[in-house]
Amino acid sequence: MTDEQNMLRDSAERYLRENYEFASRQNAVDSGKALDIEHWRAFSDMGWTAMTAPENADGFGFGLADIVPVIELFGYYLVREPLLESAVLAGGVIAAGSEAARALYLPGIIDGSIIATIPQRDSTPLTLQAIDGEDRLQGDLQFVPSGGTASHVLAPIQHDHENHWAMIDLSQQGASRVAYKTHDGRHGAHITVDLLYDDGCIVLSGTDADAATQALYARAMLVAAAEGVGAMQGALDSTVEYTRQREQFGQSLSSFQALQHRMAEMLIQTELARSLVLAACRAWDTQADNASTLALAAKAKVDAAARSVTQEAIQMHGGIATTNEYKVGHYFKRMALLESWPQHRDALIAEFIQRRQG
Amino acid sequence: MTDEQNMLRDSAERYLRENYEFASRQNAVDSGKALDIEHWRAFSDMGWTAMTAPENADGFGFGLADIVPVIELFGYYLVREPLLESAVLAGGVIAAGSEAARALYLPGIIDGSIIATIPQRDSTPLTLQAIDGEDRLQGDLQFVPSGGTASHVLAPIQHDHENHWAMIDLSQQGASRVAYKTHDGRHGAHITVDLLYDDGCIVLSGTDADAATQALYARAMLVAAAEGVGAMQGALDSTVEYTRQREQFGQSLSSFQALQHRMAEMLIQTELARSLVLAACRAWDTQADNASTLALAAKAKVDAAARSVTQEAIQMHGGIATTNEYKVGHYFKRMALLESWPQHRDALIAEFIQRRQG
Amino acid sequence: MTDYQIFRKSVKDFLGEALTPELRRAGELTTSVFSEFSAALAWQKKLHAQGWIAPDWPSEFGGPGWDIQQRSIFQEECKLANAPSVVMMGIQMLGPMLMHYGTEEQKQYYLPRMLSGADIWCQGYSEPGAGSDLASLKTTAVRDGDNYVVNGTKIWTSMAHHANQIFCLVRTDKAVKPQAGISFLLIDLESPGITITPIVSLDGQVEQCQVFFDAVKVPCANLVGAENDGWSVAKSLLEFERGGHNFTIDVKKQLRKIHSQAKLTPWGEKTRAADPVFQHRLAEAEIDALALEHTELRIKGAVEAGGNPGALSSLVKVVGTELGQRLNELSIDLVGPAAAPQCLEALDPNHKGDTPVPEHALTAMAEYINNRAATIYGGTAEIQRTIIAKKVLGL
Amino acid sequence: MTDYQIFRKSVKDFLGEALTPELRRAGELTTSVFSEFSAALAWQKKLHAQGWIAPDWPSEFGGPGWDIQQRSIFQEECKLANAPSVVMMGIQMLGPMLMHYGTEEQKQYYLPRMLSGADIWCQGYSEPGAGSDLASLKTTAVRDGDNYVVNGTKIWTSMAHHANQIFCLVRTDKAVKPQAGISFLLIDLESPGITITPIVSLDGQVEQCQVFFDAVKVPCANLVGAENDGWSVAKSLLEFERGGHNFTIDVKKQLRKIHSQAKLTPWGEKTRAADPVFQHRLAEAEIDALALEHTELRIKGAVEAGGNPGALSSLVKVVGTELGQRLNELSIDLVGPAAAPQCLEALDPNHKGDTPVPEHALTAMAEYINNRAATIYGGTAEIQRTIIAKKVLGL
Repeated sequence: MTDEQNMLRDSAERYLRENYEFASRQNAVDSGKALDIEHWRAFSDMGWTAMTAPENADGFGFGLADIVPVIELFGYYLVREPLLESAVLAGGVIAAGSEAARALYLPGIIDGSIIATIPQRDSTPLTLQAIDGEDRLQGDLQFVPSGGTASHVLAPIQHDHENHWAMIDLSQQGASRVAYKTHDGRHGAHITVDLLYDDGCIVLSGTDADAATQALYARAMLVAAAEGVGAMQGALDSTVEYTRQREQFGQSLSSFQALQHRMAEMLIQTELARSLVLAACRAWDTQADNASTLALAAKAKVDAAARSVTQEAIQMHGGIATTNEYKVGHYFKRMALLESWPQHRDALIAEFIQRRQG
Repeated sequence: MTDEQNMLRDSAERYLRENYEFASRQNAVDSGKALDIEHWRAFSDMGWTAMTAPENADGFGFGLADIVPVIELFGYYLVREPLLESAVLAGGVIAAGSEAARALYLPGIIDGSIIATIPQRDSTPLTLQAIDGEDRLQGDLQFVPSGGTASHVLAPIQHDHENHWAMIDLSQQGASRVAYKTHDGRHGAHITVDLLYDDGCIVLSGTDADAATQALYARAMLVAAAEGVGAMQGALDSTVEYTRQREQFGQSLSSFQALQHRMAEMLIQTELARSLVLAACRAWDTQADNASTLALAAKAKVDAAARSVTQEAIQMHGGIATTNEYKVGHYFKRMALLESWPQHRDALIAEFIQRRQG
Repeated sequence: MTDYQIFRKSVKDFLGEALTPELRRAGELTTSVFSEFSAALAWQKKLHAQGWIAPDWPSEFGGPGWDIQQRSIFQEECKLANAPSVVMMGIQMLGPMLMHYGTEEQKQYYLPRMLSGADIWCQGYSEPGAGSDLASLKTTAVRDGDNYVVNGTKIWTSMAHHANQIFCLVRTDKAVKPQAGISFLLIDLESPGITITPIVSLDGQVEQCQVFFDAVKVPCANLVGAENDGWSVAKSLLEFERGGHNFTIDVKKQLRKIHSQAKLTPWGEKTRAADPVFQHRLAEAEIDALALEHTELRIKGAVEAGGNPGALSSLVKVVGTELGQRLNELSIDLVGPAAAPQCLEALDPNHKGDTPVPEHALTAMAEYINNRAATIYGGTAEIQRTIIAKKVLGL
Repeated sequence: MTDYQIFRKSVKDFLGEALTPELRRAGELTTSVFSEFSAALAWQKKLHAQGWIAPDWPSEFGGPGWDIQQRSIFQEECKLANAPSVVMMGIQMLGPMLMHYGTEEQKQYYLPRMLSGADIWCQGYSEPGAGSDLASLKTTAVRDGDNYVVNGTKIWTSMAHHANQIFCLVRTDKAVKPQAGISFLLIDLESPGITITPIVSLDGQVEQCQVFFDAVKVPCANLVGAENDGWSVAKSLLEFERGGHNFTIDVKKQLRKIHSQAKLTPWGEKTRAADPVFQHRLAEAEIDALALEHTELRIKGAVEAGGNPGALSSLVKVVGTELGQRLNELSIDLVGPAAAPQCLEALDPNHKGDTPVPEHALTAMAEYINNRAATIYGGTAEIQRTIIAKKVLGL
């Protein structure tokens, strides 16, 4: 790792350790606010919103592999602000967009004034239609993660057999949402769009949009997978620590061999996932031939591993882990949601099968 | 259980314990003979060949559920003579056959002079064709279990869109076989038939044959499943006994909690399988509506459970279990073969899915 | 019709009439062992009026006099009709134990109140730091004239926030070895010195509490069994708890939901019911469900013949709960991203208004989360496997 | 072409020429770690002539001077070209240890003979009753002038029936604590007093033996390291054994076979390659294979950077062997009833004539059976998980 990457990682680790301990995270959740604005400001102050932005746009220009350690920390500390969605995912599409779109949106992404999210991969694109002589942009985006938190949604549009990506400002008239809390302490939303079309929102179009779609969801898989590795590590660390302290029948739980072997298996699964995620991020950064296949594989591996690792963590903690005030169950809930992001885990494997055959 | 059933079970248990200990079974295997004729005589002397034969043909008329304990013993003692194939499976079809066929074959089955086997469920039936003015019965039966041991094979025939079952004497001219040893210490064969047709061999035809086919393979599943339960019990008992004696790092292996929990899981799987097999046999005997579905379920459960139970047994024994002179690995080998009998385990589940939907 | 068919019809008829839409809705929205409390109590009163509230009790104490098969039919029909779950710690756990160990006064006072719902009981066994290891419990009861004075705390007391009574294991002698100095006490939750703190579960709902005892006076007449003999009382109860549940009924209900939901869930151009991968996974679970069902029937048969289920109860507990969790996974596999919203208010049967998410998705995820506890309470899966290893395999 | 591509081509070219059809056939029929012995020896001589028999050795001792990437390419190409496996206990295990602990005389005498195949080595660690627990071994060596006199027995000595040398752990001091009194000896198997009894494995083949020592004289010059210091010598070797294997290559070969076989296996009206259930199961294994591959690369990277794989070797051993076994299951899932025949003779590359069963079925079942040992030898999966728990998790 370069010095810059190390610095980034260390600053993230320090900030989150000191300011994002679980109890304060839960206070923020319980407050009912979608976002802790102080955290959000700190994130952009520390430059996290600029991690993957191009250097010519005042970003660090990091690849995904460079920021895997930071993403893992987001999983480990159960960060609920949609920084990765906004800066890495939506930001990545904008960075590949038109000059105008870059100028319009990248500074906001980087300074944190824009909080962008993206919809599920299989969302129905918005449509553009002439209605009563007006060009209207219309449609629904269902189950948008952090849709209740975001200021903008990066939305797909289909028009005349051509695809586009557009940034929809959710505060404008004609954009509405039904927000709801999600099990991972975030705020999702169904977003409904019915507004007068202004092409200023278009980020990119045509074959560029198609390429961006591919890249966006491959990157979404990789980001979610890296976050999952961090969550698994958190679940494992918590289990090791808890079973060390906790005594039963006069012995520490961690001295029971059956639990030792199961914790070893948790470690094995976490490390396997970590290796694959890192390799898949490198492959993506270097545009390797098998980059898309590896992204699918990495996400699928994390889905499977995280289910078992976080379930095992709860089981080995016992009763305490079934309470909302204890951290470890929240890894389980977060991973239960990430499983379906950006698409269904079983569909992911079906696509892996097709790709590695074709 | 009735007194008669208890007697049968007890006599089987005593005979096998005293005469079928593993070392002598292996001597018989190593001798290269397909069958230990002394055992075979004893089996019929003790009436085992008549267990399920109808009472009006000098049989005991037991249902499958009645003889489950005996079948389990066959699995437990790794009996390699095809008694169940001959007496219960082929015998069952003959008992449902024509008067003539019953008179011709049942006494031989019961007195042991006939050793019958049956082919895989998906075997291509023999055909009947006029060749040079002669009616010739022709075809191949591939991978017939105990085909190298049997004197007869009960074979399906298809002719003029009608199905038949026939007893083919393997010693007659025109019936030939390529026999081979199988991993479970038995002798299988590919059987080739090309002989002048004589309708004396026909056991039953038409709708009777179709019903017999259904019954034959449902019963084959149930018999194999019950044998599997016995094999799992054998693998579990061996593991418990071995880990009790064997010391490592100054403790008996059985005192390690990780192994205790895995042995508990072996027991759980064995008992689940046992309950389902017994229930499925009862359902079959009473012609319950769901009898066929339960037979599929019972076999599928045993396939899955036996794979893991016998693998775990080897793993917990360690090196000794990977030698041919030690018993426990032979349960694993037997179950590896029973998995595909009378049809592929995955096909079984596919059929279960259809049936329980239909 | 056989007698049992006639019986089943009478149960169905009763349910068809007694289960109001509101009660059914409470049943549909039940995502854990417990239904919304007011619905559960309302349903208890209806069952009590019918004489069916305590199927397992002998007639002399107010049971309906059903045989084991009838009880099973009743349970199954209630479940499939989406009747709410009644809070059963009193009737299912304490009741049979009082019949056996209780004084005449205890029986006469408590049993009828249990049936009518006048008393709602919770169970005070676990303590912080002593989950499955009851011998290490620390709550003390010290004799003071005609009273015990109780100090300490109990945790994981389900429904304590709705209950008015608690049965507790307390330490009455510290000098003897851990299991010997424990006694069994009945305590009125309205006694001075008791504080009840609800615990929010992982799914965001409250079912459990921590109960604190600060110099709580309990009449000595509330001792059940002999002083210092609470361990054997509790043990009999634990066995009852393990053997008492019919997991097959839960599992069947889950399977029924999954099948019907699979048919409604789009998958490519078809539905999930036409996806061979999902169907294979589901079929494997169904086959295990059949194995569980026939194992429960085998045990029931043995019990009817006068046997003791013994460690086979542990087997059923492990298999029943772990299979339940596998089915939870199949359920969320059907739901996908729609499982994300929490929307607690929508799980309240009294809630009016829209929710932004299909109800089956809401309940599937809540159940998936809540049901992680199933392999922990009532003796963890690890404890059960240890019991099997020790008692059945003799290790 | 990059340098590595050029290197790969040179390996391919060599294999294309040196691997006769007979040798390839021996590779194809290999169903365990070991190939038929005469083929293995013939192949060793060819590799030796080429200077490629000891890829991991430093050039000064006769290694080819390859970097880690080249060694991996060589291994992979040999495997995929179905080259026979060379008996590697000498070159892979004993050799590096002699370089480190051996005397000048030992190095000069033994190392070249190891390379040429003049000596075939086997490993004498395990004893009956002491598999993974080396500290409890009982074979003794007692000083008698310039010799040790060795008594006892070793078991699971792979290839002892073909070997002429054995390296052994023996007890030289019974008075100290178990691990302290062990020494490391090189013993000529042709010494008087040695008996070698082959052990038939579960698959019917012989790979392992029990070796009995009855007052066997071994020159003191054959001691490696200091007397009573054999434990540290052995430990370094054990680590080498665990870290030394590249499981990804095996796994890739298995996957390649499964894919090609699936296309040839009828399933309903199509082939198994079109069965979504099988494909899903296979894909899950492939994804784990990718995770294993990149974990091995991660470790290799750390080792290249001067690090010690440490307990990560245990991780790779567990995952590599258990995944191998899962792939064995997928293989037999393809074969079905055709897996029943044993036909040992058909697995001998020198066998002529028909066999009643397709070859892939024969090898699939033999491998499935043989490979159960993979999670037992070289430290059981249980030992590896314990190592991970202790050394990585600090439990």
